[in-house]
Amino acid sequence: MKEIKENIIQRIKANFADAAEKNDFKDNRVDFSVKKETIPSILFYLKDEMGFIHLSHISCVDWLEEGELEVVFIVWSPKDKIKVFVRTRLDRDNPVMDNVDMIWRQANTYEREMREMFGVQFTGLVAPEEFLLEDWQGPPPFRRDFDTAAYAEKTFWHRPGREDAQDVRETIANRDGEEIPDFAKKYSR
Amino acid sequence: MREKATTLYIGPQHPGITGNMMVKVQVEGDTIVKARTEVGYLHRAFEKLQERRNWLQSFTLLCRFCVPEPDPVEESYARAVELLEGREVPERAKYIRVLMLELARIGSYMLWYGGQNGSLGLYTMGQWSVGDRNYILDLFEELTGGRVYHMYIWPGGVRRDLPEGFAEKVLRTMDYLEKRLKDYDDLMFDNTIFQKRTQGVGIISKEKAVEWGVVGPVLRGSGIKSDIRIDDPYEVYDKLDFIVPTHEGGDIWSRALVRRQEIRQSIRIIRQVIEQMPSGEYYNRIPNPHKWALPKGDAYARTEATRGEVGMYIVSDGGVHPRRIHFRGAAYVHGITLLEDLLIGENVADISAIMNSLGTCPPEIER
Amino acid sequence: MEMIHIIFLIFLGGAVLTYFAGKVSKVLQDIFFLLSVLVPAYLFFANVGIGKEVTLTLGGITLVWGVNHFSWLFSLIVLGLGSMAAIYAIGYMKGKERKGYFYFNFILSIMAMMGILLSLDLVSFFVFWEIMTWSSYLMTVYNGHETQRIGIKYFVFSAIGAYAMLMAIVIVHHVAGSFMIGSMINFYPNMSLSLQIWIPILFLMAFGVKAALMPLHVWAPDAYSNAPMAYTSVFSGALSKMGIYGMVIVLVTMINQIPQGFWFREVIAWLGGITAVLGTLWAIKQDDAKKLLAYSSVAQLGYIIVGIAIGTELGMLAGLFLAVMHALFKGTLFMVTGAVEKQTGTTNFTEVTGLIRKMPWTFFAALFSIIALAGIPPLGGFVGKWMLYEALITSNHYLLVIVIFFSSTAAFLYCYKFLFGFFLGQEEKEWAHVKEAPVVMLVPMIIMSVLMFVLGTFPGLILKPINSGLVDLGYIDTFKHLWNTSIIFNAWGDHVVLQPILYYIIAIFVFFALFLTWKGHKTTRYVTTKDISSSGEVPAEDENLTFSVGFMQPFLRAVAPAMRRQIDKYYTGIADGLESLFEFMRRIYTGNGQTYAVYVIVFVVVVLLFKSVLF
Amino acid sequence: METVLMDILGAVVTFLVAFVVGMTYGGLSRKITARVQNRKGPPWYQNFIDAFKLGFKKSAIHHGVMHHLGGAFLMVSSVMTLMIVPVLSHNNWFPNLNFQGDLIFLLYIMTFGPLGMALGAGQTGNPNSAIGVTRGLSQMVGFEIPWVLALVALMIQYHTTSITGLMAAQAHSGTWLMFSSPFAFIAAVMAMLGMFRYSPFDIVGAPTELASGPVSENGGKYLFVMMSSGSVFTFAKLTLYVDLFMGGADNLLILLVKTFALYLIPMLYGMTTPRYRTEQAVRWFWGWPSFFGLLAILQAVIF
Amino acid sequence: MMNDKNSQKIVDIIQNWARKHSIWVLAYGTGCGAIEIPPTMTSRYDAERLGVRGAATPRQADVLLITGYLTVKTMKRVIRVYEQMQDPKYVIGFGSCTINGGMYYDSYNTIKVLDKYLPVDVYINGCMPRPEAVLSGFAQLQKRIAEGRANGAQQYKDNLEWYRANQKKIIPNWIMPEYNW
Repeated sequence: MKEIKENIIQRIKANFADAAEKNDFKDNRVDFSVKKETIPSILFYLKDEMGFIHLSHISCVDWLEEGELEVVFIVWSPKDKIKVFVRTRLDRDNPVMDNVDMIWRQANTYEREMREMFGVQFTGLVAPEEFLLEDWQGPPPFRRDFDTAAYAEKTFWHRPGREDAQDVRETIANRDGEEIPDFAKKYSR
Repeated sequence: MREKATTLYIGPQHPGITGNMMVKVQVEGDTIVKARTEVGYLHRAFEKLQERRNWLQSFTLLCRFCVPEPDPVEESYARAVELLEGREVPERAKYIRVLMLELARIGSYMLWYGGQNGSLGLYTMGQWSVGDRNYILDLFEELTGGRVYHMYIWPGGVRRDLPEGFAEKVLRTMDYLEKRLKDYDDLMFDNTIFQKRTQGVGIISKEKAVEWGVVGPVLRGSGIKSDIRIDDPYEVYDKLDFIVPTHEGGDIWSRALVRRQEIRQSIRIIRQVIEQMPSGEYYNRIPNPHKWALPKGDAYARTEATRGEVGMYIVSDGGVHPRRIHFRGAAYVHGITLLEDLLIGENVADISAIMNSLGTCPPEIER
Repeated sequence: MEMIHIIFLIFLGGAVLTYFAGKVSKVLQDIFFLLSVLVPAYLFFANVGIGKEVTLTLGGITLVWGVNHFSWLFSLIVLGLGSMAAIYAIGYMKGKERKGYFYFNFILSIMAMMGILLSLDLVSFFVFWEIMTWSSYLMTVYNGHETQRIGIKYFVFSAIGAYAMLMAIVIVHHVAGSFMIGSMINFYPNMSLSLQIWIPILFLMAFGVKAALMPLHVWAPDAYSNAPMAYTSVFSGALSKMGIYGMVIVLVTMINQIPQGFWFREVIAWLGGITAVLGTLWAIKQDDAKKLLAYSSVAQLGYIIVGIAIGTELGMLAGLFLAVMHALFKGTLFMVTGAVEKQTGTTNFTEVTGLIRKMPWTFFAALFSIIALAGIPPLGGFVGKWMLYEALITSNHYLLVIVIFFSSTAAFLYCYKFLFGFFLGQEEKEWAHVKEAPVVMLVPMIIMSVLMFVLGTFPGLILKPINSGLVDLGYIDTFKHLWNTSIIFNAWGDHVVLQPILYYIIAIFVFFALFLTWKGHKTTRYVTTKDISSSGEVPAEDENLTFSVGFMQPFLRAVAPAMRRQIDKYYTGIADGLESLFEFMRRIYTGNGQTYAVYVIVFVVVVLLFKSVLF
Repeated sequence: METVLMDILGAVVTFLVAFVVGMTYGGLSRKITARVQNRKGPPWYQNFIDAFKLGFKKSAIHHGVMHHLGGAFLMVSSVMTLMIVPVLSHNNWFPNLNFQGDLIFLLYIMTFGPLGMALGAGQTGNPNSAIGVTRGLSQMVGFEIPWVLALVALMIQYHTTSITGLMAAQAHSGTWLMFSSPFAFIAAVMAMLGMFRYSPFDIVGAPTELASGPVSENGGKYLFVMMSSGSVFTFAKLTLYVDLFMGGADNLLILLVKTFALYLIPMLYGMTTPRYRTEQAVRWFWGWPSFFGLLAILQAVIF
Repeated sequence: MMNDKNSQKIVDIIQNWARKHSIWVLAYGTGCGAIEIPPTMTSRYDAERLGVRGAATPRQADVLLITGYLTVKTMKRVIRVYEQMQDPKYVIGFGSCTINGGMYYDSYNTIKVLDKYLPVDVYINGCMPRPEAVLSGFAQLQKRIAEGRANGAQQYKDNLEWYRANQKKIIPNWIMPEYNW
């Protein structure tokens, strides 16, 4: 496995000067960081030249403190049994990158979700604007500066009793006129 | 100006839909000319919520990712955390995990039996298989305390050891299921009408399967041998003897056959697991969860579920809360865009059957 | 001056006057038009006695006109439907161009049809036949140049038929020495065998074209759907019956006299059966109401032909009863289509939808006609269908009955499609402005609907003249043996008693209708068709929720092999062949009258020269 | 006046018997299905409760007059069928319309309801309903062919088109028609599978495909009337089959035994089969069932 | 002689008895609780013996089963479906998330308290409620129907404005047909 990993790293380094590798993982994993402009070409290369035909995952991580969004592509080669992480960083205020759904069709779905949840704009992405949310008016909700608890507190009704951990059984039993046996009362806080 | 083609809303409130999602199809006659899926009816923002919980608390949310079969998700998460932290897992725990996963696989396929046949109007099959599935849920209940949500496979091993006599019970259940599977075959696979309805419908060719990144039984139903248990073995799958069934054809029928054979393989695996299971520790204890911080870094672990590859990508910034947990649902790729593509040219009558054969599970798409 | 002459004079004069009255006043034109259809109709039924003959000698040829019971029955169809269509046409033509042209040809058509029915000699028969062809051709091309090709198709077919008839007439005159139809019939058994076969075939070619019998039906759907709807109801309802009229005379009075006649009748019956099936299947496929009804007409004429071709008393009764019913319901349906076209501007099912609340009376007429067309009790269509089946079963046509039944059941598909396409489905905003058709158009439709209803329970009203006509043709009296005022029998003595059935149906319907209305009437409410259970979604405004494209696709897919083999190959093969023939014909029909005259002379000379070789 | 009252009484009693028996059969069908599916199942009278519940629904909606009256059209069809079919073979039952219509009439009055119902479904504007209707009508064209073939075979064998005539012929010859013309019986039973709309021919409603198709907009009293009509129709059709092929029945008990035996055929077959697609169903009817129908005609012509 | 009130009472008892024993549940898997519905309906638990049965469309259904959390997007559809149901109609809130948000108490996309938006007749506690709990919920509903206390629909009708205001607060783009009887 080690030779295969070395081989992959060498080929990538030879072709993509800006690829910074990381290879200290115990499992079958190789990691590259590249500039966002390189993403389509490196993915094309991985898929067409090196047999990484399966796109396993695309994820986005919000590094709020560093003002950056990190997009991670995880690809898998059934031949070499190696997974390769390709990551890039985007400016958090203007996260724009190239669309890669012509390389893998399923990337389309991931990109739609990222666009909605993180506000990452993919140039040339053809898909309806809304994906999971409907009529959403707030900021992209998966960014770390969006406080979901506060939003929920503000928007929705909350049943009182949650904060003092009151037993709802009591409320319901009272409404239905049921007797709560004594032994049961002992357990309700 | 109105369009000529008729709009049909298949879902969200529709008996033929697999869960809470919507396929808006436009039909001419009863042939679909355009299809658009809409998801998000089940979006609860798990991953956002998990960022507010600590590493163990976020675990309770995990099993809600995909209700028919929550264990592979737990497994992925547990392994991702272990990978990131470098935590060792006892050998016995690995076997128990495999047992758990395979039981879950059978249970999920039993539910699929119901869905697939219900979509074609063979309700008896659903009644039988979903009824028999309760025996598997009973095993889960005895082992974990929960029928549906187990929260059993967790970082460092499993939550508790097998109870007394559990192995025998499992074997007994497996014997019963094997007997029942024959009945299922008689009712379903030997049925000419079932064959007529499923053969040649919803075809995913090999090239298309690769192009769209299809995984799991759907991919194997298109004739491509691909299974993470073999390709990227985890736990003790490399020590077990089983085969990965594939079928050429790529239609509903092939996918059904693949699933059918996988149940048999799962039963085989379970028998081997019980035979080979070593004694010893089952849990490598984690520290106080409230102070349990993972090292900075990320990890990705994936597991073969009944719908294909489910993966868990976790990112830690070195704190007690996850920086990001991102779940890769198996149906994420074929449940949305591929379905849109696949439905074109098909009959209205087959929408539900095709969806069921893809194993689309909306909650894991929307999370 | 005999009454029949006066009638024809009124027709002719009325036509000319109507044409020129348009230059003076539109209203005057309408009035003239109505008068010149209705007055002769009144005069005919009031003053013309059955059995009377009148003669007119023109240029050495004596034209003999008269009416018997049989032609009286058809006159009833022609003048009845003609009057209704005339009233309807006033409303339909309002605001349209070339009214004079339309009225002129309309009156001429009616006149020609009456002429055909009243002619007792072959010369006037042929002359009126040609006038009918011409006037209907001119109507077919009413809509302008695009329809020219369709018109030519129709005309070529008619011309083939007409020349065949002309040839037969010449031959008959040659061998029988007289132009009288009666003498032709009397002389027929004495002819040579080849003539016995050829003369009916030649006549049947002419009649088959008008009756849209299977290989000759190609023109019908296009011509029916392109003529103005007010005329198409006459075209399909009455004009096609001229073919039936001729066929009855040929089949019954001539062929029945020779032993080979059995085969003739079988072949014609099967042709009729196949016509019915193909017409039905093609009607199901149509997305345009006019086309649908046109193919449906072809199919319905198939039933009628089957009925008269099998030739038993019950078969004749069935065929002629269906002919009357067809005039009623198909006339109404074309009127309905015309009304919808007038109000919405289109007759395409994929565009029009949900008019039921806009045009309730039109819907009512359409509903009754459709129920009658489908042959469902208690409307008149059922009586005809019942008699047809019983006639087929009792005369041992077991397979034909299946063919007919298939066609008749499959007819439900297009029946439903017609009603659904226009009146049911979503109510769309784009048709919100549509109003009910004008009264003058509604009245004829309603009258005819009521007639269909009455005939469904009291078919005796119309079976009586049919019976008299059949007695004239040499059949035995079937009163009380095959029909009563409201009881119909078959040859085995089984019967349907229509009157109590009607009462039961009305009672049950009213009871449950009242139950549905009365029960919880306070909390029952009307909701618009937008508020449907669309799986929880709220459909956007521009979504089309009406199922209109490819309506009967599952069925069509099931019959696709049959459609492909039989229709695509043979039918369009024939049609394609005919297309090239039209091109050839177009070159022949130069439009120059002298050329035509030369053709006719050449034709006659050829026939006369080679008659001994040919026959 | 007396006869009119007797007629009304007869009609009402026959209707009630048909209603009760049809509903019970429906309930029994659910019970038996449940037993096959390893369940306890609802009580046998569950269908009555369901029907009454629907009748007791407080509110209802309709989309227009045709939709409103769809149930009445359906009822005309089912009750008229019931009135035409002799319930018991001897005259100790109300004659209703037994001698006033024949088989051809019956064929047509049976199609009255579906068409009226289809109109009602059409007016709802629900595309599912319209698709369901096209499926139903297509299927009807499918199963009518073997059904008519079988009936024509019977008619030409005994030279009568009336039900009473056929019953008399059976009584006269002493054998049931299902034995003397077995092919006709086979074809008719195969057509019956389609008529009863159990699986695999439940393509009209098909919940997983069309969300119940034509009835998808009907609730409350409208569904109640439809359910009642279905029950009455079930009984009427079964009685018709018994009259035609099993020599009728002398008393109600025998009738129940015979009809239930017949009813088991589509029910049990339906439990073990998925649903056909429409064109497959139509073609199925034009395959073996029609072949048996043709054999029946051949038999009738030759013997 | 019975007076009107007594006869009305008897009619009510019969009606409620029929309603109680025939519960048609709308087939709408709104949340993850839908996973326990198939077992409830099938052989081991067999809800059909209580008269519980699935209905394909809201027009025919009696009970709207809210199987778990409702996201805002689903909420809109659920309201529409509920308003298309015919009186008398009942709502069963299923799982803790319908009662107080459950484990999604801080999610920005799910509602926390169902009875602020729809009138709930019976709540079934648990995450996830077992089939036995579901059956007991149905039994509870039956009890309430028999006693005539399951009048959520009436409550909804009477307080429509209040419910409507709550609904509109969370659903920004309100394009639904108005509920007008």
